[in-house]
Amino acid sequence: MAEVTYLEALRQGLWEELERDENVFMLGEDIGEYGGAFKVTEGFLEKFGAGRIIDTPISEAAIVGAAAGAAHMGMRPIAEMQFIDFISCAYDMLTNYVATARYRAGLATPIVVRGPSGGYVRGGPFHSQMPEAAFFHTPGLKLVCPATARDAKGLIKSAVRDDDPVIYFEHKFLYRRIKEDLPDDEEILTPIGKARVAREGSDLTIITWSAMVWKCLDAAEELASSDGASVEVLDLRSLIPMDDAAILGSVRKTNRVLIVHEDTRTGGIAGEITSRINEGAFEWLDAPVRRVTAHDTPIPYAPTLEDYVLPGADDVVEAARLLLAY
Amino acid sequence: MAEVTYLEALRQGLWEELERDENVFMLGEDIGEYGGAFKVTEGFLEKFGAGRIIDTPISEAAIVGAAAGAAHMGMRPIAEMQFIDFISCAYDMLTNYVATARYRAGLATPIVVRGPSGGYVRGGPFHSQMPEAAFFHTPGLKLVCPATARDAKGLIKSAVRDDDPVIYFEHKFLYRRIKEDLPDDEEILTPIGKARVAREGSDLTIITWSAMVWKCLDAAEELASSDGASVEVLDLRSLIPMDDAAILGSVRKTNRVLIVHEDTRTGGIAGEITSRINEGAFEWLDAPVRRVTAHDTPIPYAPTLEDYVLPGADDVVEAARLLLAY
Amino acid sequence: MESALTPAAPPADLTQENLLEIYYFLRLTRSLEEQLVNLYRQGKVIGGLYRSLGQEGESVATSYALRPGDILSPLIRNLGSMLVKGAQPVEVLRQYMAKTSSPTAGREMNIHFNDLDKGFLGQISHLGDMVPVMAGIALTFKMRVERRVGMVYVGDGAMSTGAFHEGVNFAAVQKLPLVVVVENNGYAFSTPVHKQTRVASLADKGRSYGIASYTVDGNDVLAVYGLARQLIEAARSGEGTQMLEVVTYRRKGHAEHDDQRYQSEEELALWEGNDPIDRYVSRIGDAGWATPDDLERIDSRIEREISEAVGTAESDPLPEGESAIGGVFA
Amino acid sequence: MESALTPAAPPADLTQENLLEIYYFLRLTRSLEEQLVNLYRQGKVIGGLYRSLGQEGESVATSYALRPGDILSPLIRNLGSMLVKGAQPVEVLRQYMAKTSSPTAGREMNIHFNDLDKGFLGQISHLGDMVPVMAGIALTFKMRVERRVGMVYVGDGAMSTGAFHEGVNFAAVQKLPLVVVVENNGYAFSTPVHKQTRVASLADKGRSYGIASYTVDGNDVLAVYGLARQLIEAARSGEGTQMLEVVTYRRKGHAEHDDQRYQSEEELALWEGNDPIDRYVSRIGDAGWATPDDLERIDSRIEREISEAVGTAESDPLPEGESAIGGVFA
Ligand SMILES: Cc1ncc(C[n+]2csc(CCOP(=O)(O)OP(=O)(O)O)c2C)c(N)n1
Ligand SMILES: Cc1ncc(C[n+]2csc(CCOP(=O)(O)OP(=O)(O)O)c2C)c(N)n1
Ligand SMILES: [Mg+2]
Ligand SMILES: [Mg+2]
Repeated sequence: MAEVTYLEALRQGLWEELERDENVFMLGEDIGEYGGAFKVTEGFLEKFGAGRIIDTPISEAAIVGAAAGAAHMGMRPIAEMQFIDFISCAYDMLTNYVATARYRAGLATPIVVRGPSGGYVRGGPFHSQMPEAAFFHTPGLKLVCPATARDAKGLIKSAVRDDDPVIYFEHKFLYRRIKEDLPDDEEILTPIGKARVAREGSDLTIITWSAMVWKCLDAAEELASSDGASVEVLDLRSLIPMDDAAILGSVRKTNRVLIVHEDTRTGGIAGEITSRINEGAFEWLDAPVRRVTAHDTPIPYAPTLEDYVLPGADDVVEAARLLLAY
Repeated sequence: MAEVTYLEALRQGLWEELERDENVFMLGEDIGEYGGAFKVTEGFLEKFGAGRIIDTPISEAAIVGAAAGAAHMGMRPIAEMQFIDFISCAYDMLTNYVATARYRAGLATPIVVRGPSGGYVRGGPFHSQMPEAAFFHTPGLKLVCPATARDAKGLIKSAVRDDDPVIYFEHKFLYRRIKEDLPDDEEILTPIGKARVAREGSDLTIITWSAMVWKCLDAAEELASSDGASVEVLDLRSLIPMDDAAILGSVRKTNRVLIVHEDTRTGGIAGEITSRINEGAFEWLDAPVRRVTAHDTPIPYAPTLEDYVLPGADDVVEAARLLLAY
Repeated sequence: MESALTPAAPPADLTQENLLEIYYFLRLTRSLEEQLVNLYRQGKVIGGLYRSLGQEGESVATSYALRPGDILSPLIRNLGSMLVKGAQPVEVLRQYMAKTSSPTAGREMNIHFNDLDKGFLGQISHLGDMVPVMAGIALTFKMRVERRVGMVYVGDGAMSTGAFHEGVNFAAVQKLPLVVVVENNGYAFSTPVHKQTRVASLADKGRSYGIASYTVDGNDVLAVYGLARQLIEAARSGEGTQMLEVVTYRRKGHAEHDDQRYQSEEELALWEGNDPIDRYVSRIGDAGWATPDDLERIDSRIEREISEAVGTAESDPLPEGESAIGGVFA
Repeated sequence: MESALTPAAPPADLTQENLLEIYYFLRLTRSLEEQLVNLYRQGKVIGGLYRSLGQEGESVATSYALRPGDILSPLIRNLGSMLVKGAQPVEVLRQYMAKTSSPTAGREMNIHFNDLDKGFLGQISHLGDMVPVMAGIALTFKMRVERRVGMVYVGDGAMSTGAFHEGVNFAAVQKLPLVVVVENNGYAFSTPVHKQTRVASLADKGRSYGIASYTVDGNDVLAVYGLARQLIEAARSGEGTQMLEVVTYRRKGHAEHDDQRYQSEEELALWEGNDPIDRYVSRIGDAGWATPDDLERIDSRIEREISEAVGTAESDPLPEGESAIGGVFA
């Protein structure tokens, strides 16, 4: 057992996959000698060489497109976006080329596109995004969003082995804030598509993922100690595929649901989950499905503003109380 | 009064705005001498000149970016995407630059980005898209989607006059299929953000927009004649802003809701509407909110396949019956 | 980085058999498209129809210069390249008619299909996107130290896209074995080249990426072949990305429904007089490499093959609706 | 399309007053950044800090060559250009410290703000995007037959983006009055230019768009000014889009937290010896255009101005949380 950060766990996962399979390689901006803007690939160039750790020009569409071409030929490319915000420059390539390749042409495109996502780090409008919903809408892409160090490792390893394209949203707020004991002697592989019960409960289900898992756990703790409420926290871990069974199972147990995400409200993924719950467990609902999300604005820079726009544990507590009292 | 097609109504709206305000101009691929791939701008070059009807290189990001720059300076640019599918190439420009300009920098960006959208025309995966949900998620963009000839005209004129960026999704299946008598002597301006009751009813509300309005009207007719059901059809007309009052009002009246859209199911806009109804009218619901949508695939080419993937009036009838019987 | 616009002597590595085979592909491309026009007029083609009339020469010549194992990515006007790489007329017909037996089972249209074993990767509609993807394929060749080459086609219009720029630059800087064939055919839909770019020679664009870049008369089949071969072999031997501009002309509209109002009669007549197949026939006839009999035999073979293929394809059913589902994920 | 790398004689249109004003902006840029480093170390800068040490010369010289009414779009290393165009030190300080009184009321960071009346448009982070936007501004000048010019900065790294390509091509083909300043400072974050592009001269990229394209020693303030002025006036008089590559060097890391491991000591020393401000001071001193006294007076003025600005900015409050809402739509 060794205590590792979320970032170190991710780094280990990448390292292990590069060691395991010579078809795995990485490409991105400043990932080689510099080791990446957040040092996720520190030491990779020395270990795996410039042939497998490729520094690229500032060309997100080319990075993703080249990864796709290589994947068709049997490689397993991992493309880094320096910040996930820049994935927007590869939006066409991802949604039109990569996502459709298998369906329209029978082409396997096992790529991973990963990068630092999310706010709470005073990054301003273009270094704080959580653009999961932008890709959620396109059939053909898998979306993964680990909350724990264990899953950071287990999900990146599964993503690399997955036969479909995976976008892996790592949360930069968690990089060095989350520490966990992970076994040294056991391979960690987290299956993609299975939610995790982060906390068991019977009065209310909170459905969430990524950094919000931690805020929801804080809120659940507060609700237990102050209100005596038993709150279940479901960490989805992947958004596509979505673990409908886990969602519906928990809803049928608690009869009250709160969905919490960091992304903006309108068009955020809470909407889809609400639909699925309406379709699959309406009769079990004792209260409307509610959501706690960011406000519908870009992410502002000033700490006061960012904290106002993004959801916090207190927002979760407040919304949960409304539901519990419903 | 003169009978005009949806396309002709759109054309008139553009023409009138170009005549009215010299700051209005158009740019896009093949819109000048050729009059556009669908002939929406036929005759515009002759009338307004090459200075205001600008043929551009194949550069969607530059088209949108240049429109934004001109808009900052007080112009009112209308950018055409030859097919709306190619708007994906301007995704970064629209979501990061255009959508945020007012919020982060106080910059007015009154542009219209318009183009032929939607399926049912055997266009295959890249000429059939209805990518409304891709932009629905980003605060700062207005989304407009006319179903009628009157609205095609009234909404394009309002879009041009709007002080915010508007994406105008015109439906190519409707271009020449919809004909309507429009007054010659009265200016048509459809306010952006107000839904339209396309058919009044009391047993069930169908919420929809764009080409699906017609399929839902067919379904409502069928349900009336075969089942004696009174179905209300609400044509949203714009997705951002969304007419929550109209939605909730209708739901409170009928107590049953079906949302119908042409876009894929997962991550489609039905999810958001379901959330808003849960939050705003849960107690009025006598049945779960349900949706009829495309399947979660790209749009295939063969007529048999496309018809299977896209929703039809029969799918609407079937889902409505389930809800009416609930 | 020189420029060549004079027709080359017939490349030494072509046998008489090769020359006849090139003729076969040229004629097959044209005849198959003519057959597609018939089917289109009969309403049997589901979507649009895109012709390469006048450009068959460069498509066939560039692809014929590749070797087995090389991979190309065609555009809508590169039917000829795909046929050279082994696509079958019946596959093309089935695609256009959206048959269940088509290579994409009716999911994709016209020549949007692929066979990586034969050596071609189908395009998507979004112009420019295939350039980065082909850079990725060429990257694989380089990583595996395989002596294979990628070839990607790009139109005068598609060169204006960001994806083209990022892809060529990426390939250039990584020194990937990729040949970029720039098809300068005068127009992008209705837009003439001078409205697409201010530069006089499209090959100059290649030079701005620091790669070797040449221009050739695209309607001179043997000149194109010779230069393409040279660049392909340069790429194969580690000299990095190469660009070849073929100067040609799109004699039909963008698609069959385009009225071509923007192309003058004189211009069209001029290029009709510069037909790549006519020129090739004269060339190999004059040089004594083929007799009229040889060519007629090939013509009849093509006629037979196409009519058989049409029969087969036409009788195939459309796919069942439910088959639209599935295959989105592995 | 020639190339110029020799320092020009002091441009005839500069008065002694101008020369001292240029010195003021050079020194102000550097001093303000040094002050920001102090604040950064004290934890008062909220996000990252980006320096232009060694590049102040080209920023100030290019922007100083513009006229009132012209509009420029700076990048993160163009603090100097913004100051020339009238941005105030106190605004910059407030931005970095996310104060409610900042030009963006705390919504955006560092020098991401704009004042179109003064003549600058703030950037967004996504590299390349400002090129099409500035093309749109220049398009407006052309449509209205105003004799105004746009100027957009782009780094060696940003040239690899699709947006850069589409934007420059668009401007070139429309013959827009836009000057593209290419800042070749050796690196894009840690990536050296030769990993960004295979071409030897970045100005060659301009030539591939068919626009006039020049290279100048970016640390020779007067040479940059002279050439920039010439290109700006060419653009103004209808000669279309122009490109100017300034060869310079980024002496600090990409941002303050970057350890610069990839920049050698020798390289850094070499460029320290080639400091644009030192060179400018010698130049105007040697030529007798300024006395040490003149410069000292300016230095003290700057010291005073900055310390006042810091006092004002520091005492301002952060914005109220609720002010985050609103302003998304008109
Ligand atoms: C990104 C993008 N924008 C627009 C289109 C629509 N479109 C299809 S073909 C075409 C013209 C292409 O011209 P060119 O690249 O010169 O190829 P050619 O048709 O001449 O072979 C256009 C504008 C597209 N397919 N992709
Ligand atoms: C599209 C995009 N991708 C990645 C980044 C991250 N990034 C910010 S600055 C930078 C390097 C820029 O280099 P260059 O253009 O040479 O400008 P310089 O910093 O040298 O002034 C990178 C990669 C970005 N801002 N935008
Ligand atoms: Mg062309
Ligand atoms: Mg640089």
